[in-house]
Amino acid sequence: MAVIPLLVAIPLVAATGVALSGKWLPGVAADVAGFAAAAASVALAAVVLVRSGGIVTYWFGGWRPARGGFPIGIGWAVDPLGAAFALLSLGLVFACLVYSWRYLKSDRYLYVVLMLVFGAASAGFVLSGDIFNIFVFFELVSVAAFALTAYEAEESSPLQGSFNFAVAQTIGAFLVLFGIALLYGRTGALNLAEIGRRLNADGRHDGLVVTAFALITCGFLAKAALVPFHFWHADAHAVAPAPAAAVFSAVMLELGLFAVARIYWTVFAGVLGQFEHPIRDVLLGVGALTAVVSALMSGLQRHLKRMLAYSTFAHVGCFLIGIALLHPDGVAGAAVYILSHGLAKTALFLVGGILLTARGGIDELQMFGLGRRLPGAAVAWFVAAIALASPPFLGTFTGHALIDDSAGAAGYWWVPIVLAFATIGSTAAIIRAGLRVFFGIGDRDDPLLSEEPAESPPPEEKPRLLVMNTVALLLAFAGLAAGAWTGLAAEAVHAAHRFTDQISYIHVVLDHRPAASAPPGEWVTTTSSVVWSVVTLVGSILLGFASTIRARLPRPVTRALAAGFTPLRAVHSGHIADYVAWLVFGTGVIGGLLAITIR
Amino acid sequence: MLPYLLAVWIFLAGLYGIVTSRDLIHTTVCVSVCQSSTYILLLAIGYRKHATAPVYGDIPSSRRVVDPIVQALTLTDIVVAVAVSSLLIALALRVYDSSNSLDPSQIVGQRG
Amino acid sequence: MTNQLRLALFGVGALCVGALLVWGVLDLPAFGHYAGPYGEIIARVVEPQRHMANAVTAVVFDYRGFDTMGEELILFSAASAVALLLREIKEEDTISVVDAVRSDALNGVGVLASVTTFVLALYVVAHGFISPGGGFQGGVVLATAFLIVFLTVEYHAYERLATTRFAEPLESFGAGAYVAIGLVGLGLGFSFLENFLPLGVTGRLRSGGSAAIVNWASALAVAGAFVLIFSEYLEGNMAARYGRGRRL
Amino acid sequence: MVPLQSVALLFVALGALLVVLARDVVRQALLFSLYGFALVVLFLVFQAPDVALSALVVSAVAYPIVLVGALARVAAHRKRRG
Repeated sequence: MAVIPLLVAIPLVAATGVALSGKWLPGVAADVAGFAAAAASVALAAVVLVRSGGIVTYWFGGWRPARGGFPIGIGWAVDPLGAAFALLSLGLVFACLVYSWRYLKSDRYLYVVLMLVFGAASAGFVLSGDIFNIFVFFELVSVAAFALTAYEAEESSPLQGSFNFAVAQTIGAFLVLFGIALLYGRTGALNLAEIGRRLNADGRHDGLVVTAFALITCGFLAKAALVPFHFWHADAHAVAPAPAAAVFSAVMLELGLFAVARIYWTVFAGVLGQFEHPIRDVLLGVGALTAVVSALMSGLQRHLKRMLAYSTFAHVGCFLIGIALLHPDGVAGAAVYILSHGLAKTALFLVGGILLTARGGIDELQMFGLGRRLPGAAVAWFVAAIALASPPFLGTFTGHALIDDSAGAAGYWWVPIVLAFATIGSTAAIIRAGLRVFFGIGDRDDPLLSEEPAESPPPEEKPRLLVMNTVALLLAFAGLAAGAWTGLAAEAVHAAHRFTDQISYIHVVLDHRPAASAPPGEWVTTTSSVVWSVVTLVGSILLGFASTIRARLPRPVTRALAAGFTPLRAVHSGHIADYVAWLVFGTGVIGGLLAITIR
Repeated sequence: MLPYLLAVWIFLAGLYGIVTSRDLIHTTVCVSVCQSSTYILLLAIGYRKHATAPVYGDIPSSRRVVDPIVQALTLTDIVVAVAVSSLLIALALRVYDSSNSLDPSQIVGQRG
Repeated sequence: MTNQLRLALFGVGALCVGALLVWGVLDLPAFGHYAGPYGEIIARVVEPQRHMANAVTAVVFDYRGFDTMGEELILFSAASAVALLLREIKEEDTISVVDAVRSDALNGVGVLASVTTFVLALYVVAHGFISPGGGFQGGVVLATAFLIVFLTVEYHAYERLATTRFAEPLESFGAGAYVAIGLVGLGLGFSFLENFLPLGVTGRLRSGGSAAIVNWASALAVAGAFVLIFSEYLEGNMAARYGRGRRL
Repeated sequence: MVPLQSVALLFVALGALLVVLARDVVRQALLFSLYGFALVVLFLVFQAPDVALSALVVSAVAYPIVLVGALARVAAHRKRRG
């Protein structure tokens, strides 16, 4: 398919074109060019998704290897899950560009440039079938993200947040690159399929393979905000402009998980296949820890974007649980979960941006009741919150149900509990903040919320609230509706079978054989998943209401709670050296566990 | 084996520098040191004894050369490193700009 | 976290990471005995297939030219971001800058050195497919040519030559041209970034096919990006030293 | 391993240590430049002239300008504030 490279080429050409002419053209021209390019790439991504039924390869520079030959160029292998992810990220970039029509003022054409680069790079990242190409595209995503976090930042804390983010992400990239170098030393190849084939033929699962796996996994988990790699992501989300934070939450973190899954199933699944159990246990542990810690942390934030960031991390932990089950159903669950979460979470961040623009604040307690006259924003906020609460047959329900069922089949009875805890904790925080801000319900003070430095609103001439509200509302309802689309789950299961079939992937990419037919996806709702979804929905709403009046708890109780949370708060110090120490520590622990269990 | 171990050594030394750093510009330089370990690792992997550089000037193309791929990867890596470093230092300068300090422990940052 | 606690945390982690890394690298082929196929194949086919004498540049701009496109865009994004971050200084802040030394001899040497560097840069770019060099190395040297004007001639001359007004379009053009060349190939019925020009004779300057144009595009992108980065740092510096600026 | 390689390795190993241990940022920038040149030599003995040329232009031009520019800026600001 000749249109595949256009997915990245069009936004990139548009980005450089806008940068080239941005100084002279009026700001509207940059916006229009941005919309047009983003819309074109969204349309192309949709075409690619529809036509990527099996796996479609594309060889850059015309270096298509002969059947069974060595790939000497860079190849992409487009499968339905990758294409769907590209569509999601380009679509959200488009939505955010529409939303930010006149949202930011200074040098705004550069904002359009960076968003386009971000979208193109994330699309390239998920479609690529070459491990070094994946690395390059992730660096491109990261550099665009570093620049976006510092956009219009004035106070010191935002700038420090973006500095911490950039340093930590860069070190994560070194881990990945180290792993790539090791794999290259063993196999002498960079194409994922070729590396996988050579590792399978070699059969050794020695220190090199385990270390490469550990480094690549930890490097990408560090980019996906898993505990203890989440600190700098919280800072980055809090300081970035709302639309940028939205795409970080909805796309960028998930890219890290996508890479873990993609590389595991194309490179390591064969050679490390006999160690599925220990790998599953380690990754499930990381996911569960992240889900629980982040859900707790989201209950302690008063800065709305920071609270939403922790809510995202809680869900990211759940996505990792889905992937870590190392079963197509779990992967499918994570995929549909990522879709509905991405839409809903983007809507929430965009509402945060609306509050900042229209009411000049982003602090839950300072904004108490100030959102009363913003009905559109309020509806978008609560609809998105409900979508994240996994209500029956709506929102993140299908994702939850698929992961729960898959975990149940594998004997992990505790997974539904962790998912419910993460969902209730993080959604309750969103509902609590919404009740306070939009309805003035609850108390004006809260003993458990942390101190936050204030953020100044972006310089704004005429807020385009109508456009902003419309985008947020559409995304929120789309997030809710994604769960109601019953055919989606079956499609996702089908696609996930293809995604996790290493042998078929290698045959398609290297031997130009058609993809082996994956079993038709099917999925039936079980009673237990409906029960769990009622639990999470009711629990989220009740806890959300209850948290607005935490100040009325007896003083000894609040004091004890606050004291209990002090160490958890203290580790989130905002100090880059601490973050890097945690990064090294986490890598050491996860890598050590993998090394000990895989022998 | 020594060059590989050198890469590990430099990687850890760079990390140590970052963790003990008291100045954001110092931190950035340590990040660059850390990154240089990946150049060394890549080039050391592709090195072959009694081989020459993969540039065929006047020499017949049948002779033994070192791996050109790792060199191309290292080139990309170096460009990425320079780009990221200048961005990091610009960020550090802006932090200084707004808080009059480059010491991360003196800057009141994000907490909790 | 206290310093001791942080160091302890790091120490434990670094011990594990270090052990892991050592465990991994010890299983690499012994130093000097690498036998992987990728580089070997490229070294064998590069001359017949691409008519290029430098296998590394052939990989950078042809076989793996798509990676290099991503790399140019990384540089482009980073340079734009540096400009965005450091562009807080208002124009008037640099008007009051006066050169400490004014000497015709120095100016003359400066112009000479600058022109020499400029020629050297073009040489490094052009010979990328024959000898070590190419778009990136030449591009940085090209940016240096402007820098020499600054160091030896006059700040305002440098500013006229190389302000961001001129550097930013240059880097955007270079990075955009890289992608556009890929699109041209696509439009002509080839793959993205596939060669669509005659390859020429190995060892001649005109060898390399469309990868040679890509090479020049990346030289422009790199030169533009570095002039932009350098001037943002230097302008800010001048303003901080001599200007009446309100901020750094 | 040829002697030249061992010497270059030794210099790089020591250089990296000195750079990260240097507490004064100006001294560190100087050491970092020297470290860059040690790397250039190492790349040359690894038969990587293209990489060596890149590392040369980067450590001789790009890093010094950016680093010195940044340090001078901070120093000028500190001086002005007294």
